Amino acid sequence: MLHNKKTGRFAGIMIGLSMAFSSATYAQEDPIRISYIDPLSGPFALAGDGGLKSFHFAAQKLNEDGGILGRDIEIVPMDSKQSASEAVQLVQRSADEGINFVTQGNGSNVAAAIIEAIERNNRRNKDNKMLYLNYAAVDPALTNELCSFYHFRFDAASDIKLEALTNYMKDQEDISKIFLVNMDYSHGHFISERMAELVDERLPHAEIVGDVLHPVGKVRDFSPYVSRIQQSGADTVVSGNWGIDLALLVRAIDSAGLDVNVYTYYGGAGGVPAGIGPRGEGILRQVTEWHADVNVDEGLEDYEKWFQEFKKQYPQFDWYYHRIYNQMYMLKAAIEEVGNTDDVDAIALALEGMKFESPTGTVTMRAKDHQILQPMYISVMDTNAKYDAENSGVGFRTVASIPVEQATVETSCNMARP
Amino acid sequence: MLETIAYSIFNGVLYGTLLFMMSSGLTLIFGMMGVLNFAHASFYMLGAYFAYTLGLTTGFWLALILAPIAVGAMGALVERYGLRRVHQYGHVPELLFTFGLAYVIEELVALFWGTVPVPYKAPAVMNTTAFTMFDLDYSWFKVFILLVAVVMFVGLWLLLMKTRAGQVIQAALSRPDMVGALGHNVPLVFTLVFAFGCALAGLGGVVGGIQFVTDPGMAFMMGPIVFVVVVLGGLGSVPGALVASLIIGILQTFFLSINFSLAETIGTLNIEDSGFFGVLWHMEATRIAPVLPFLLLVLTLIFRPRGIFGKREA
Amino acid sequence: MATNTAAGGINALKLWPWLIVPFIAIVLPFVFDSGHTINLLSHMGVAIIFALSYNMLLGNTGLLSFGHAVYFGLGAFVAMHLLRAINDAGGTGLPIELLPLAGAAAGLGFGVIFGSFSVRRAGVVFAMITLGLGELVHSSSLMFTDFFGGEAGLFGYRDEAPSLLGVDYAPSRNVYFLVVAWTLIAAILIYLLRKTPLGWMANAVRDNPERAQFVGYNPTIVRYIQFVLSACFAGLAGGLFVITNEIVNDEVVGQLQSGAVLLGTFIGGIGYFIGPVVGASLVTFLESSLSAHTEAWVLYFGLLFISIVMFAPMGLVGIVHTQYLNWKAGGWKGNTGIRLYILVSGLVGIFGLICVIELSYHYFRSWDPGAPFILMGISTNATHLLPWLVSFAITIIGFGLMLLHGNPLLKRHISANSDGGKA
Amino acid sequence: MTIRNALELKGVKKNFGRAEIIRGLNLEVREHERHVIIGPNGAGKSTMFNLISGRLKVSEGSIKLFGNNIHNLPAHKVNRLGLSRSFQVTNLFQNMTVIENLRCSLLWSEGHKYAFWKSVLGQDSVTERAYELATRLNLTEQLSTQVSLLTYAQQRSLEIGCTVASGAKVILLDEPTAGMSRTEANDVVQLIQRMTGENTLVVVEHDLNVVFELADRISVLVYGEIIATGTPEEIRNNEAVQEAYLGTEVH
Repeated sequence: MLHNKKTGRFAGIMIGLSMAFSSATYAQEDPIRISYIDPLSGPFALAGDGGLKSFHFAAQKLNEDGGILGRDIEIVPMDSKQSASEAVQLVQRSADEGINFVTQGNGSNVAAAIIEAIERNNRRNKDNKMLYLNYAAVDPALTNELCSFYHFRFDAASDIKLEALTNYMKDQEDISKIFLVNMDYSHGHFISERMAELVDERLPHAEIVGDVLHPVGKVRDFSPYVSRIQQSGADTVVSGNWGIDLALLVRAIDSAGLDVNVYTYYGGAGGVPAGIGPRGEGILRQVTEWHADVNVDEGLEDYEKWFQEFKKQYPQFDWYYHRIYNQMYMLKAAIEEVGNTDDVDAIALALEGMKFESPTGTVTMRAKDHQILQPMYISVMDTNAKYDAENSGVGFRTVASIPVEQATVETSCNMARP
Repeated sequence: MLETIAYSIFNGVLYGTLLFMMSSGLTLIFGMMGVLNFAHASFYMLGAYFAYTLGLTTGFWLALILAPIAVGAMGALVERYGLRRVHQYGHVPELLFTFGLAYVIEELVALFWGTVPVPYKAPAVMNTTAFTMFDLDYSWFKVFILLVAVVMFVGLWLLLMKTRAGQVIQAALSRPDMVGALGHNVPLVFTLVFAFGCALAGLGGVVGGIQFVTDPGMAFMMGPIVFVVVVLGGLGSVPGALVASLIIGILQTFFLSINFSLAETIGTLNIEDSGFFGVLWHMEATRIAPVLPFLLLVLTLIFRPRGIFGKREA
Repeated sequence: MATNTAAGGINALKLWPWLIVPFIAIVLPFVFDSGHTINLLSHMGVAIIFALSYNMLLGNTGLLSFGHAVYFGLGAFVAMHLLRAINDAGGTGLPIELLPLAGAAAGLGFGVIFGSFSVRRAGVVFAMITLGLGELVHSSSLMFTDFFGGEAGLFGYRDEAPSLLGVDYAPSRNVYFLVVAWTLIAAILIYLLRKTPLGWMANAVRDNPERAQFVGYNPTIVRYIQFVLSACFAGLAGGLFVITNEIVNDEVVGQLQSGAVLLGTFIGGIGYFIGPVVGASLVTFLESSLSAHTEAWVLYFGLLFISIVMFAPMGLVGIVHTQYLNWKAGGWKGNTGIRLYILVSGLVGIFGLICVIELSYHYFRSWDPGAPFILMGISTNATHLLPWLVSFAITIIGFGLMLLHGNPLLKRHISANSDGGKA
Repeated sequence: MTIRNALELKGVKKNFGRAEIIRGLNLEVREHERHVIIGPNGAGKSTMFNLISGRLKVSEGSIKLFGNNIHNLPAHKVNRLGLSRSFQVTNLFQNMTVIENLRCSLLWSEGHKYAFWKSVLGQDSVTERAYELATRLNLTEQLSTQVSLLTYAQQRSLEIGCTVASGAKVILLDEPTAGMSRTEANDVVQLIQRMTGENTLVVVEHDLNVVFELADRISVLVYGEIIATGTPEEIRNNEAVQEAYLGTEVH
């Protein structure tokens, strides 16, 4: 399957020109194809690359076990260039090629565009409906105002992450002054607003002493922000930053010698551990549905093997996206329940409300809004962790595990069903 | 407030010196050759990567010297076999050439070193705290950055003022059309100046790569800011570049360090946080800060195209 | 009378592209009927208008802009707000066919405002102002979320709006025909603008602003009007983009968009009317197809652009045109073989270079460089020496023959011929 | 005297930094006359032209064109008030053909301004005048030749043609015969006489044969000041001029 991708890729540029026009018609007994629409070039390529490798690996494992309905799974990589309009075109291309499943994760703006594009396709093109499996876009709107029957989210939405985080924080009496540093777009705006509400409601021993938004990917020197954190006397920082913006923030905090804990969404991925290295030890915390040392903490031998095999195959990356495991197996279960891949409505109905025994516990795809509910973990960067993140010499150690009930938020979704 | 000001000045100077390391090279190249080198920040990036790779075998200190030389050599090659050819077509193709070059260098860096940031770090000894000001630690590395910048500025100044090569460059900066008349091998002078400018950017990269992050995106992020510095300082003026670097560094740091918006300071005056002016009224200084350089760029070009110290217009 | 007939003949000759190209454009969707391809064609149409408007600045007036997407994008946003208002009104209001006019009006308006201080100087100052303005507008697109819809952008539905012609615009093909119509209208208008006093003086100001002053023209005003008109067409393209994409977000005003139009226009050839048409089509096509076949597409793109700048500053159309003129003037006589030889050896060199690049990407980027992969139809192993040697050899032989043997051969041949002619 | 002054310079000064290049210059050019400026190198002749044509700003004093102040106006405004000029170095639209250059030069004076709703080629009066000018310039053979491919002398005459075409009443020519052979220079002088007719002409010239053939009156510029003005005869006999200028050049 990897082989197939290479064949396509190296077919030669000259041939490639003519190939794009030949929207081939595929025979039915071909593999079940899933379009992977994420950035594979440009500044965000790293994130897209990691996700793609994880999907390839999961598909490979599933295929070794006989695939779905005896058919292989093929991941079709499509470069969204992190552009919403490009993604819309790629959805169209997937539809042309008869692909029924689209997966994407980087950027809620791209996710919203894909939902729109798929809704539109399913309305205008009833013979070739599509399903969107979202593995990482966390904007709560996607399962609230914008919720769609054809969209399923396997990652915890931003509001769920904050729910889990504050449920943990409310028992931490030493947290008294919280500073929010977030990126200046809807993701960051949401955290800044929701966190203020949650602190009011739930953390009587704490207050928010600062709240800054900074532009995405443009700040090279975070020390001014650090000075503000220092002046505010904060002991805790909460940040939804990702990638470089998080790495630079934590580095600046460390080099100023500030004694604060930084709670993040994305501390363990997207080049952050590699960018920070051991300097993040004891500072950087994350709230995720999984991290490598959960294997050790919970004695998940089988899953640890899965993890190690992945590492062996892709030494540069880690098995970070536990949700891709959930997503692929739940999709398999749904397709096998329906018995074909064409009846997308039926597959969607099968996924709705599905309960799945994941290595970390039971996860449920909530029928009302297609948001997965799963246990969460709070972890902290630690050099003693068994597994390094991104070969940086530091990994993560569980600080607390949050049961499903404490990682659940009501939804306002009222979706139209076929 | 005093704390904020003192802090802004110190950190602004620190950031400004890094900007200066990059912009001094660009201003020399522009002043002399009229080439606004879009790929200048790419050479800055190459400096960081070279230093990282060399440092693995030679150690940091040797790499500090070797990496800029390597970058300078790259610059010489680019000038000799690329720019010189395009030169005959005029300035716009030159600009476009460097524009394309920036893309290619970024891709090649991502190819050879990967898209993940490389673990390029300062020697352990420089990570220890040098001094503490208002409860914030400053490492020896930050002191080192200042030191490098000072050495660089003094070196440049001596080179331009006290050596014969400097005299030629100075003459060329004020009257580029007259260099030929001085009886110098103009193409060779161009190559050397370009290489030297790139080497300066490379030196900036050696230091900046540690202070920030060494990844293939670093050039793309730094690029436009360097232009701003060069334009604001006055094209071709090294002291101008220094002053502009410091101004931008301090101003930006100050905007980031204060908690300010018109609404908070004056009162909301029942202006809602929507609509063009409403949003502006409620806009916090921290959100404006990163846009500030571009605002300065546009305003400078409208009202004083020659910049602060420039003698001639762009 | 005789001269009149002659002139008429020339006009008919010059008219044929205007008939052939639309004909091909209308036939195309029946040949390639996949929705994606038709969408791609629609995007080409939008890109063509945008590139033509860009060339009104770069090619015609000599103004290098790094922020032309501002007008494209603002036009798109205004058109999108209008479309949403039409959607909200239950599909009543402005007919969808005229929506691009709203974009054009917006482009014009912003062109009037921003142009007033951008065009006072040409050259580097203009380039830098547009760069700064581009950054400012792009940054504010994420601050003023009411208008720009934040990073998620704005959606609208083209099929929930009245149609002047009673067409259902849900299927991509119908939209494509609308795009063709608008592209044709815009292209004709832009073409005609080149023939007016303003168009002539734009060229004059590009070549020699001082001389233009001494025949009575204020170069700033020439640039300004040209800039405003160009912004207007960019806005028109933006309005059309709304219909094809039904989504608009911050990237339409972004630097990548501005860079893409510059790349496309230049690759096609800024000195020719059809240069931007060819360039924009090619870039749009490559961007969507090349990226599906190779990881190295950005590198190929950059290399293509640099080679054009270095070796063919008049662009692809320029290469074809000079060769055509040369051929017509008899310059190919007796050396067609040598020219073919240069072309083939150059292609061999490019082929070898592609092999080297693909090998490198496999070797450096793949998780397992030793895994066999298919290179140009042959299964190879990137950790072995042989494929590298062969690829490098092909590259060196190809380019070597072209530069060290073919080119001098051609030069000798030409100079020998012209000497012979003189003697 | 009913003849009015076409051009009037009063106490014009120009400094570049501390260097004073034009030091209180007074000059009157009468309507319809051909006025030649002579003077040694570095006397400020080109600077004077640049001041009159709006290329440089005047430090002090005033310049009047038919009674209107024109100093410190931008060049295109000066042109619209009726003054045009040629340059020492050929200054044409290099990428255009001969006929295109002529058309461009005619557009403003024919009142087409910045129009973008009419075709240039459709303007018959422009076409007519352009062809007529080309005939008078002896450039009918080269109509669609790109100007960069013309000979030097052809480029110079085209430039004179373009200057005249812009409809100006006062024309400044900066060394129209510089770098030409004797026969070429003679041709140009005839061309100038033929082309300029009723116009007021101000010429900077080095070649004294040309000067005396062309001039109605001559002014002598030395070190930023006019030291004498008069008919060729008067200038020839002026002692101060002989001392300061002619004497040193014509041995």
